[in-house]
Amino acid sequence: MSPSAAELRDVVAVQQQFPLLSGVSLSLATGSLTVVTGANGSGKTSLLRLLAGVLSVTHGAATVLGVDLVSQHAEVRRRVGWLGHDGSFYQDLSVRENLVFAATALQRPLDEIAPALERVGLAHRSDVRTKDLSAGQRRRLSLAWLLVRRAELWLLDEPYASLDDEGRRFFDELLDDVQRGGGTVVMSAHDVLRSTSLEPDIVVMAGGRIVEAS
Amino acid sequence: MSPSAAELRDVVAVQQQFPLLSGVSLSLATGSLTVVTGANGSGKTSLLRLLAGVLSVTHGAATVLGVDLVSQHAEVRRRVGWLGHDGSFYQDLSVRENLVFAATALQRPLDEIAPALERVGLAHRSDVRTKDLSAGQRRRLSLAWLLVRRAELWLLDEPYASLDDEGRRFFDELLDDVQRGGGTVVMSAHDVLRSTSLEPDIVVMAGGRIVEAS
Amino acid sequence: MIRTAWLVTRKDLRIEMRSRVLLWQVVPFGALALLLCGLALGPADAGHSRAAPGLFYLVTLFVALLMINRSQAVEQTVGTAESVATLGLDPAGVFLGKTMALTLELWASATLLLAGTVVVLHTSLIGTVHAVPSVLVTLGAMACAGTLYGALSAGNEGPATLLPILALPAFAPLLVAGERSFSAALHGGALWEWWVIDLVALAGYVAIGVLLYGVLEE
Amino acid sequence: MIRTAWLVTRKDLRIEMRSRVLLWQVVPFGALALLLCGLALGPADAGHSRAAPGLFYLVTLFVALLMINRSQAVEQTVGTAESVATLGLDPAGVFLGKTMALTLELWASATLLLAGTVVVLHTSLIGTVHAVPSVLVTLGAMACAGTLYGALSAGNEGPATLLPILALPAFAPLLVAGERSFSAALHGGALWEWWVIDLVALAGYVAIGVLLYGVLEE
Amino acid sequence: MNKVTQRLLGPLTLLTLVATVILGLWVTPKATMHDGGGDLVRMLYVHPALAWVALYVSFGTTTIASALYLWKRTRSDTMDRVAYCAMEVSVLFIALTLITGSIWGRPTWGVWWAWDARLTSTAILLVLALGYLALRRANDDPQTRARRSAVYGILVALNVPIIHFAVTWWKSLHQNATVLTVSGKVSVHGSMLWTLLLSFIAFTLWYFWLLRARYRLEVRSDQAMQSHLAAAVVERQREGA
Ligand code: HEM
Ligand SMILES: Nc1ncnc2c1ncn2[C@@H]1O[C@H](COP(=O)(O)OP(=O)(O)OP(=O)(O)O)[C@@H](O)[C@H]1O
Ligand SMILES: Nc1ncnc2c1ncn2[C@@H]1O[C@H](COP(=O)(O)OP(=O)(O)OP(=O)(O)O)[C@@H](O)[C@H]1O
Ligand SMILES: [Mg+2]
Ligand SMILES: [Mg+2]
Repeated sequence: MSPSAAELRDVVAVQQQFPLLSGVSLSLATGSLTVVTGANGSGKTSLLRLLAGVLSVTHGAATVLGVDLVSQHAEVRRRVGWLGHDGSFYQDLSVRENLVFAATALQRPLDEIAPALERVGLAHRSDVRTKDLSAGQRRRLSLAWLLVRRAELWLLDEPYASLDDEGRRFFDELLDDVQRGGGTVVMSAHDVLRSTSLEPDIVVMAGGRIVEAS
Repeated sequence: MSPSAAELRDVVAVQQQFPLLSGVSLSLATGSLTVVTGANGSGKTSLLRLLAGVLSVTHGAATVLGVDLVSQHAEVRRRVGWLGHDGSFYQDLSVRENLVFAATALQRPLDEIAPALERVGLAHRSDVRTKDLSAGQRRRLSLAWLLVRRAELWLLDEPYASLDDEGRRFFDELLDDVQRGGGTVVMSAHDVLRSTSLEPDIVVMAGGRIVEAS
Repeated sequence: MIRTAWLVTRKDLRIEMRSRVLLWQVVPFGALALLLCGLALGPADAGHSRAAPGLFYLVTLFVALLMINRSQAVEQTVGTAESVATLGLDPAGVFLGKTMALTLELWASATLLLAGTVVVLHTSLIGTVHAVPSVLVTLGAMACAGTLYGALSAGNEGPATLLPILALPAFAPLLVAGERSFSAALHGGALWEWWVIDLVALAGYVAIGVLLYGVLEE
Repeated sequence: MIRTAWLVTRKDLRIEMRSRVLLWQVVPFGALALLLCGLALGPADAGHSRAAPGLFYLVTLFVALLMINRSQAVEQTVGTAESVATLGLDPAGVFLGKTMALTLELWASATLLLAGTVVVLHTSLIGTVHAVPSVLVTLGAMACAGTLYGALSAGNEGPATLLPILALPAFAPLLVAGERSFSAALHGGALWEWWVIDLVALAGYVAIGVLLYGVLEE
Repeated sequence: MNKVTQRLLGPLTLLTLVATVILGLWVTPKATMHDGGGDLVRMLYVHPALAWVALYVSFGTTTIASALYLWKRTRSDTMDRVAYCAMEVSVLFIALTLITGSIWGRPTWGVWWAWDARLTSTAILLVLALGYLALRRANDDPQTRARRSAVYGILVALNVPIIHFAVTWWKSLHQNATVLTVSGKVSVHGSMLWTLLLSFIAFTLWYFWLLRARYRLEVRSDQAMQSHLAAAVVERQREGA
């Protein structure tokens, strides 16, 4: 078996005295594709935030990409790619400015930005401020960023939401690419995957825990 | 034919010198169900905002519920129900406080709030601040509000997004109810409707215009 | 109208209560401002109490700007603006309600600051008490003006940008009158004349707000 | 570290440029503050220039609080915090970058305000010019402290709430030292001693920030 | 305004301005009423007239046009444009008032600026006027912009008397009504009085001339905007294809 991309044992994560996660144990193989589903409010977003090192572990043990999540979130954060529910980066900067900022921060080549924008269909909006984009376009900006970024572990929160058919098709392609490149993906979704060529592991959450895993 | 719920003729709506809508003509019968689809950024949200009287008409003629949209948005706003992409009402107030505020504003009976929260499955979160809700729960709050509100014209922007299966089923029920009560509904969506009992009119947008209507 | 006003006032006060800006922001800020002023003027007492009214209104002005900003900001969060707009609230009521909430918040902070001036700047207690009615009216007028200018500046760039340049020149005469009548209460002089200016301004702003606030909400 | 710092500085300045808060907020606010103070102190000139340093720093304090608030607020919008966190920026660089941007903004507003005091409060031009180095250092130290405390107070309630109560006690000594050395520049006295305090504070804050900012970002 | 008067506006303005300059510089005597005055007294033919236009004529235009815009029956783009153009011209005149006043004040009072009632109120008015322009720039939806600036135009009008009283009750350095005293007795030299009157007429005419020119420019830029918009609409429609 490939080395583990993430390993959680009885993780509890509390925020404002409310346990967002109430004891999650999970093991993800490198190169795997995991889809997290579950009812609204069951803790999918919280789990992804935890894996990204943005929500801190209150109890339990957690390792992501071989790094201890409890003591070294900074290291973890640097190595994961994140696509959230809401827009990303700075609302007041334009699409391109945001990507340039992010790419410079991670020392990614800037000349990958233009092709990425082209691929996600945002080339004609590259000078519009992020806050003026439509919901789906904001999503697409995040996808463009993921293209430029090439993370080891991808955490995607409801990536299909607000995307139109073409966008979803494009996302499926992207997923295929990532899988072939050996990247690990964890995504939350309410629908089953569209792409038929991929065989995801399904994890079902309820009440802040995993109730079913295949 | 029933009197028209909305009548747009060559409507152009400009914001920050960008034409969000570039000439929309549309006629909606009272009691109809219309689904607006189209690529990301094609103007679906903008059309709904226009119908709600929140985006102003730059050129063209528009009547909603028999009221002139150009000169009397205030009147229109009072009579439509709105469910937006993002959360609704005040982030710092709790679920119940928000509903009480809205219901009092429109002089709706307060004792409908508890059953509505029960129906959308938010009863156990009624004292949580709106900003702490999960994405789907925020959606459900809007649905609860629509239940309490009972508007003449409902404008729903991607109502299915972020809802889990149960939520979607519930939404379909709601739609059925509204239709039977003679309410008019305009909603945007990227998927086709789930409910098979309803027969929506489909409107396809592209480039800020309607390119196909059935 | 009154019903809406009351509803809006309660809502704004409740939101304010949650964030407790008043307590954490106004009190320490006022304290530091008083301290700085004490320093700038040196240890003599006479100067202190002469500068007190100006200083009091300077700090109040800052607090007022913050509060007006917040009062508009809660309406401008993503999603909030649209959903509240479709409630069709009576604009005159919204104006009165927001003004009322702002007034109450300003009064609360003024009470604290006045106490501070008495303790730290040695203004006479009796004089300060005499100044109270004029302070209340001045702050009421500021709240009215603030709500109006806040609504004017709401929108694309957020209120933070436009509000000061719109509101400050309008606040200036109110503050001048307030400062003069506070001074008069402390050191003698024409107390009423100045007071009347603020009263007239208050009436004027209320009238304009009730009549025209609806025009602003598009 | 330097690379990150530079990146963050440019980003912050660009966002600030877009919203032009500096121009619309600082200029009118400074003008009104000067006006109020001019009033509070009456038409005598002597008093004016004596109060000028305190007033200058009081207004600067307002402006600084507003800017620190904004500087943190842009990081806290929904979605922004997570996506930026996963860039794994070097915390020391972020600290330096945000501080640098704040410092530049404060310097810009200080220039305007100093010009205002010379014109309006009749402080001596030469004295004011002598005070410039000390003003620059003091504002640099304030920016450092502000960035640190801004990050401390970021979180659930937004920086607006907690910031002042955290930052003000730290600002107080800086402001006192700044005010004293400005006074000394204007009216003679121990110019260097106070100046050195601010220099030491600046060095201390930079060191703490570079070492500990990472701890703050969870 | 009919065509003929419109045509005459330009020449008349020039004529009266030139006459004012000639009378003011060569015909009228040097200082008689101001101690340190000398030739400085010639400011009398510039500064008061500028101030009059700035405070009453142009602000008044904006306020009336704003009120007419807000009243549903007279609402029109023209009113909005007039209000805007008048305010822009106001800024010019207020600035000129401040500048000429300061130039006059330096030798007369020994300072460029003092905390005086009228000076302060003039400065506040300038900021109010700038606020109006800032408000216009911040809103780009024409209807919202028109509505908001009309409301602001009314608020400005409310502020003028408040400022006036707030500052007149306050001790003042500035020249009080010197030209016409309460008793109606004319207190300046004959030729000076006529020149002064002429200057008022000249600057008022100049104001209307500027307003008209600015209005025309605005109409033209609105047209440019419309065609720009039409192009943008076509562009947007093409996105769908
Ligand atoms: C920055 C400095 C000054 C400003 C802002 C200023 C402003 C004004 C204003 C606003 C008015 C019109 C008042 C009205 O019609 O109600 C005015 C009138 C006048 N000003 Fe000034 N002024 C300044 C300096 C001076 C100086 C230095 C002098 C001469 C010593 C002067 C002499 C006059 C005179 C004679 C009038 C006509 C007064 C009348 O007819 O009532 N001004 N000024
Ligand atoms: N302060 C709080 N008090 C009570 N409950 C809270 C608090 N903060 C968060 N919660 C709850 O924690 C849960 C967070 O869930 P999370 O956002 O991870 O759900 P999710 O699985 O992503 O749901 P969705 O499908 O709706 O996006 C929600 O049920 C929310 O109501
Ligand atoms: N200032 C601007 N400059 C250029 N384009 C703009 C500007 N503001 C908005 N837009 C564009 O206007 C369109 C708005 O579309 P709208 O939000 O109505 O789309 P939508 O159909 O709801 O899309 P989605 O499916 O993504 O929600 C977007 O294409 C957006 O990029
Ligand atoms: Mg979620
Ligand atoms: Mg949309």
